[in-house]
This record gives sequence, structure tokens and C-alpha cells, in this order.
Amino acid sequence: MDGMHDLGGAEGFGPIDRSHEDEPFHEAWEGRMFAMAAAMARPADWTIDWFRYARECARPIDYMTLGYFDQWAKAYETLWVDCGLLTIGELEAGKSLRPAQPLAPPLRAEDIRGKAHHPPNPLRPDAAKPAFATGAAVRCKTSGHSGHTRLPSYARGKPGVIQAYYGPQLLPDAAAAGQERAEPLYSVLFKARHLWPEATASEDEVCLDLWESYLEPV
Amino acid sequence: MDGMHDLGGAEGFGPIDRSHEDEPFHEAWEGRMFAMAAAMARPADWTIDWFRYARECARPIDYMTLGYFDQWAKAYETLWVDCGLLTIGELEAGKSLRPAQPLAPPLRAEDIRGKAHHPPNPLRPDAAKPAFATGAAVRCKTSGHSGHTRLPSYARGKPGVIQAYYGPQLLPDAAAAGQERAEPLYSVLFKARHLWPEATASEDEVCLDLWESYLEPV
Amino acid sequence: MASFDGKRLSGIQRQLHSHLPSDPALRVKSLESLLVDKGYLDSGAVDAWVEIYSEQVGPKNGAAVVARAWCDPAFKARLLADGTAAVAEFDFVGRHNAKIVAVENKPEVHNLVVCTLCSCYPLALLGVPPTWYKANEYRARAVREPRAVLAEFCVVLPPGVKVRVWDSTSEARYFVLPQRPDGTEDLDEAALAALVTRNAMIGTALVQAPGEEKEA
Amino acid sequence: MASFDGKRLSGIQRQLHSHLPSDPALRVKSLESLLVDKGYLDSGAVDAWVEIYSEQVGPKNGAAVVARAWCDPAFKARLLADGTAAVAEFDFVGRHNAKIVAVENKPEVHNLVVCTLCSCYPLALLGVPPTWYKANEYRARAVREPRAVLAEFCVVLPPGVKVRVWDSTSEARYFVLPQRPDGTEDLDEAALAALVTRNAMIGTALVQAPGEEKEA
Repeated sequence: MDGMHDLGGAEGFGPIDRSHEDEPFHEAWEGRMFAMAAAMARPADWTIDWFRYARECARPIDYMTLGYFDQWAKAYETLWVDCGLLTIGELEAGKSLRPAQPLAPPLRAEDIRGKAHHPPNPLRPDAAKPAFATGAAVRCKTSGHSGHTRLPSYARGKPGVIQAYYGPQLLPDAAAAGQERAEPLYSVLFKARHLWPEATASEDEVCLDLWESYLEPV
Repeated sequence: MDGMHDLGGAEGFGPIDRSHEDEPFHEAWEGRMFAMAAAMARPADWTIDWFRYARECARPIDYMTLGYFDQWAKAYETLWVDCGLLTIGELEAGKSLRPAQPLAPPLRAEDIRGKAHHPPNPLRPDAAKPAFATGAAVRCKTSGHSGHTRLPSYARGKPGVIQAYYGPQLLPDAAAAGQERAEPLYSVLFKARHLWPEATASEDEVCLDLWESYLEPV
Repeated sequence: MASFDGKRLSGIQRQLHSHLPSDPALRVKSLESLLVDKGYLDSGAVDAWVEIYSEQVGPKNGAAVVARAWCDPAFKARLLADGTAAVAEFDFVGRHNAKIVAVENKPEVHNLVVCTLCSCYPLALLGVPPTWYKANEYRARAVREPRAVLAEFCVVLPPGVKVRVWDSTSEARYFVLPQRPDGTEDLDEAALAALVTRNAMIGTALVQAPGEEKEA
Repeated sequence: MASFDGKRLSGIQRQLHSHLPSDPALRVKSLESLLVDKGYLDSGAVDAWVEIYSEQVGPKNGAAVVARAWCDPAFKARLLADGTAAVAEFDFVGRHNAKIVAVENKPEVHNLVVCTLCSCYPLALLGVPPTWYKANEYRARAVREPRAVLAEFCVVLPPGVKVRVWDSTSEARYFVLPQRPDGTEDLDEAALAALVTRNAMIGTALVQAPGEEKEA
């Protein structure tokens, strides 16, 4: 999706505001939202990529102006309304107005304290064999598409080199569309001078994790 | 410049608000700003492209949230502070606090009423010969640059066909950098299906006016 | 002397943000006072511009050009061959553009005008652009999903009609020469001009014959 | 069932905007009440997450990993070969990531971590990311002008040091293994861990020896 979220390399942004450097949450509701996202029951077809896509589908003005956890709240409200877990009327009322959907029971405090939690694992070690060898020269596809994707616009059409093979992982483009499809995932190294027109004399580098269908041989 | 202004094809935008369809100005200050921009004296090195660049250099959040003439006001304030016509202190005070710069006298009402006004002419008919013939296949350059340019990101790297030659015109990229350089200007026709990944079956077209250095032969 | 330095401009924009009031009415008033005080601006000239763009310059200029093109084949030929020269045959006041290009709607092609990078618009022919033309929504969507945009303006094209979008990236200014509606054979140039709306010359409306349902 | 339809999501976002209060504190409170009322959420579990991310999970986890790598060459080799397995040797609570990759600063290369598309971050090692890491400014600039960003963090690299930026586009989570400062030969693992800041593990700081000037 060619949306506001695709910020890498966007120009015109000013100094980085570090005035809230150290608190994990500046206001209590931010911590509640962060924790709710981890603790709530979820429909079986929920994926992290579908959540990311919901954030990307925010009103562009919201994406540019709202605080981070405010955007999470909007994304989750949107996802739960979309699949019928909640209605907008219920969100307005702050209470249930119709029967709940049957979901697996939510986490309890005792499931959380003192334990490690592992989100759904996107690695699929045996799903595919890599087409590119380490050291291979590649070029990113020129176009994205209207759905969710993890090929940032600044890398499209740009040449890079495979520097590591990470094994097959679920393809976000598919996961955000309700499909489970794994593809070889690579760490790809780009010279800054191939990405940024003003970086002609730079030796700096940018590394991206890219799925096989994002890449073409050169 | 890869900025917020480069909106063509950006996804996630909703319905078009037509609630103020017919008034040229909704509030009096909008008309004043529109008219000031036309009537004020300008330094000799002012160009329309330098003004456009100033708008593009707005804070990204302002570009996304402020009203149109509010953005004009900020751009003109910025330009006049940049070249020393005004100071920020004078803008705060709303009055002159130091001697004015010598400029040509501003327009008077009698210069305006009942007359046609012609802004500086960007056409330079004899400045260059065109490298591309009508009907030629071309491809836009893949990269822009950090200055002002009129090659939108959605057309970069995309193939099109020269459909008309408009003669040489001042190159905005140069004009916004204080240089006067004319280049052949073309009307270039693109198939929507070459621009937008979802438009595979479309017969629609998009036409852009593009300068010769934006284009490569294919 | 201008700096011609974008990073410097961005820095000034941020300084202005922290020093000046956010209310644009206040800021524009202060700017006008200051420019007048400095001798860079004549307030009477501002009054005059506001007046002519509120009263004299507007879509009726473009409508007169369209109506003449419908009535006078020789003029239409001149308009399509050199829009700038043909429009100069009218005595329009206000700001003129260096190059005017008329794009003709035909049974097989519908034209739509946008400026994705800013807000370029044929001021002398159509006056001040409507807010929606300058809005991010129109600029983002018109080039990518022109048919969805047209549908919001209640323009549904017959099958087989191609949409051609003109993105105004240079100093050329585009306006649409709409199709003359059926049933207007008996109307004179002035009566025809009264049918031609601003949106029809941007491409977000078709021209309706008298008595036909109006655009929404 | 989810629709998996982006246009539908955008439409819901716009509906929410017109129906719900803009104050996020109010909205989040209402969302929590509703989720609990529906049986989709246990408020005690929310308390527990807030508690462990406020008190137990944070940069001290990452600092412990870094200090061990500095003290134990075999651990460092395991960490660089398979970050996920090496970090699993620690008993960190909270949310773990499927793949952890440690990137090592060296005399000739300085690493910097960003997520340009959202806010991916090694939560189990570093806790909740700071606001600036999630801000548009950092996301836009870190890949294009990393040295200007580093200068804002008062990190100025010696000539000849290359910057390598890691944009976290997959489920792999990057963290920087900083260089051990000179003059720390006598410190034990715990004392070394106390020197390692969160920013040093993102790449926006260097680790200072005790008594050296602190980062701004």
C-alpha cells in the first residue's frame, strides 16, 4: 500500500523530539493499550500483518498527528469492528449490547507473571528453497501493490546484494490478506549511494529483510 | 524532494469534501492572502518554483493539516524571512522594526482593475532543440533529488510515450535553485496499467508535462 | 538574496511555528500590516485583486470560451491548436497563464484535470480553484482511481469511454472542452455558456441540457 | 471472520472518527471496559503486562546480554551466530521475538536500527521503545541521513567509520552489540552491564567508560 506509513527517506522532517526519552508510558492509558493488545483474546484468523495493515489504513491525517498508542487503539477498534467482535455502538456505550463471539479464553495474570510469551511463529523452515545465494546481486521490484507489503518504496527498483539467508518466513503480503504462504527471506544490503540521489560519495549502507518475491536477479 | 506534497497515487485517502464548493474564499483572510501573493513587491530572484519549494519545505504535519491559504501564508513568511525582507520579530510585531530593502514599487489598485496580468513567462522558444520526437517511447528517471522537482514519484521509472512537444521552458529544478535554465518540455502519455499495480485491465491514461532531463530513451 | 536552500527553509518554517500565532486570520492580518508598513505592498491593490477574483474572474470566463468553441468551428480549431492564443481573443482581466491547453472530451475519451504536486489551475479561465481541487484527497486519488473520484461527483461514464487524466506538472494550464449536450441545437452562445459549469471544465461533471437532471 | 479488505478498514476508521471521542484516554478506557464486558479480556492480565513492562522487562535485559558477550568469547560467538538461541539462555519474561539478530559495532562500522514502516523493536531485550524511535522524524531520517540523526544524539563517528542502518522489515529483531570501551578491563559483567544504555543498543549512542563524558 502506497500510504503515509511508508516514511523511509521522506524529506522535510525536522529534529527528533527526545523530551519523553525514558518513561515506557507517559500516561496510564498508553500502558493499558499496550497491555490490552498483548492480553486480549483474538479471532483465529488474526495476524500481526493484518494489524499492521489496519494501522496503515488509518486516516492519513491521523497517521501524521496522533500519538502512537492512540493509533493502536484505532487500529484495534477497527479490526474488531471489521470482524464483528464489537460494534461501533458498543464502543460508544463502553459496554456489551449483544452476545459475544466465542473465542478462546483470554490470558489471566497468572499466565503472564514470570513467564516468557511467544507470539505465533512466522518461521517455516521447510517451506521453500532459496533461489538466491549469499552474495548474489538482486534488484527490488519496481512496483508495490495496494495491499500490505514490507517492501518500502525507497527500495523499489534499487540494486542490492544478498548478505544472509534467514530461511522461509510467512509472507506479510499474504498474511494480511488471510493467506498463509511462506517464502525465502533474505537480508539484503544496499549501498546508500544507490538509494539516495544526494549520497553519491557515501560508503554507508542500508540493510533490509526482503522476501523472495520482492526481488529479481540482475 | 521526496516530501509530503508528492501525493499522486497515495492510498488511504477518503471521500472528497465538497462542502465549500462554490465560494472562492470562505473567510476574508483567505482572499487577502491570495491577493497579497499577487500584489506584493518581490525580490528580483523570486521565482514561482522557489515559492513552490517553500511550500514543500513546510513541516510535514502542517502540510497534512493546515488550510491551503494558511500554507501560503507560511510559505511567504518563510521566503521573506529567508531573503531578509522581514524578520520573525517583525512578523510577531506586525510592524517594521528596521529599514526596508529597496524593491521595485508594489502594484497599485489602478494597475490591477480592468487589466490582464502576465506573470514572468517561463517559455524560452529558442533555448534548445528537442531530443525526442512525437511518438517516441521514453522512460522516466528512477530517482528524483533533494531539491524541487516536478517529476512526481509515481511516474519515476515508468514508461510512456511523447505525445506533444511544448517547446523549451525554464526547468523548475534549476529555477528553485536560483538558476535560469530552459529545457525541452513534453506532454508524455502513460498507460494507467504501467503506473498502478492494480490497473492491469485498465485502458485509462495519465498525461504529465515532463522536462527532457526527466526522461530517458527506451 | 534568496538562499535557495531547502533545509534552511524548513528550519525557518519550524521557527515560525514556535514564534507566531497559529490562527491564520491573525497571522495574515499581521503580515499585511507589516508588508504595507515596509512599503512592499499597497492595501488598495489587495482590495482590487480580491474584488476582481470575487466578481469578474471566474468560471463564466471559461464557459464563454467553451460556448464559442461549440458555436464557431473555426474558433474551436484555433482553441485546440493554440489555447493560449485563442483565449487571448477574449479580454479577460486578472492573472494569465503562459500556456493554456484545451483538452476535448469525445465520445470515446473523458478528460480530468488535477495537480498532484500542488494546485496548478487555469486561474484566468476558472478563477480561484474550489477547496476540493486543492485538497489532498483529490490530488492523491484523481490520478490513481479517477473513476471512483468521478463516481463521487455522480459522473458515470458509458462503457468503452477511456479516462485521460492531466497532471499539471508544468506551467501549461489544462481545461476541459466538454461535449455539447444533445437537445441544445436551438440555443445561442450566451444560453450555451450558462450551461457550462466549472466542474465540467475540470472534468468532474458533464454538461447537461436544460431540463436534464443536475449533477449532485 | 476478518474481511482482509483495506478499503473496508479505511471506511471503518472514518466511521470511528465521526462517532468516538477524540480523547484517547477516554476511548481506551471504554475499549477496555467493553472487552472485559464481552469476556474477551481479563483486566488482571492487563495489570500484569503493564507491571512487567514497567518493572521487569527493559534495557537491562539487553545490557546483560551485551556484558556477557564482552566477557565470554564463546557466548559472543553463539550470539552472533544465532541471536535467538543465545538470548534464550537468559530467562527473560515478557514477549519474545521469533528471531533476534545481534549486529556488532566494529572500529570500521557503526550499526543503527530503525523500522521505517512501523515500529518493530526487540521488545524482550529492550522493553517498550522510546517515543522518538516510533516517531515519524526518526523513521523518515534514519535511513537517509543517519549521520545527521547520530549528530543530534551527539554521536560523531571518526572518519572512515561506515554507518550500516538496519531497517526492520521482517519479524527479525535487530539490536546493536556496542564496542566495549577502553579502560573497562577491570570491570566485572555486572559493572559492564551498568554502562550499556538502551540507545547504545539501538545505535544512537556509544558506550562510555565510567568517568567519561555522558551522551547529551
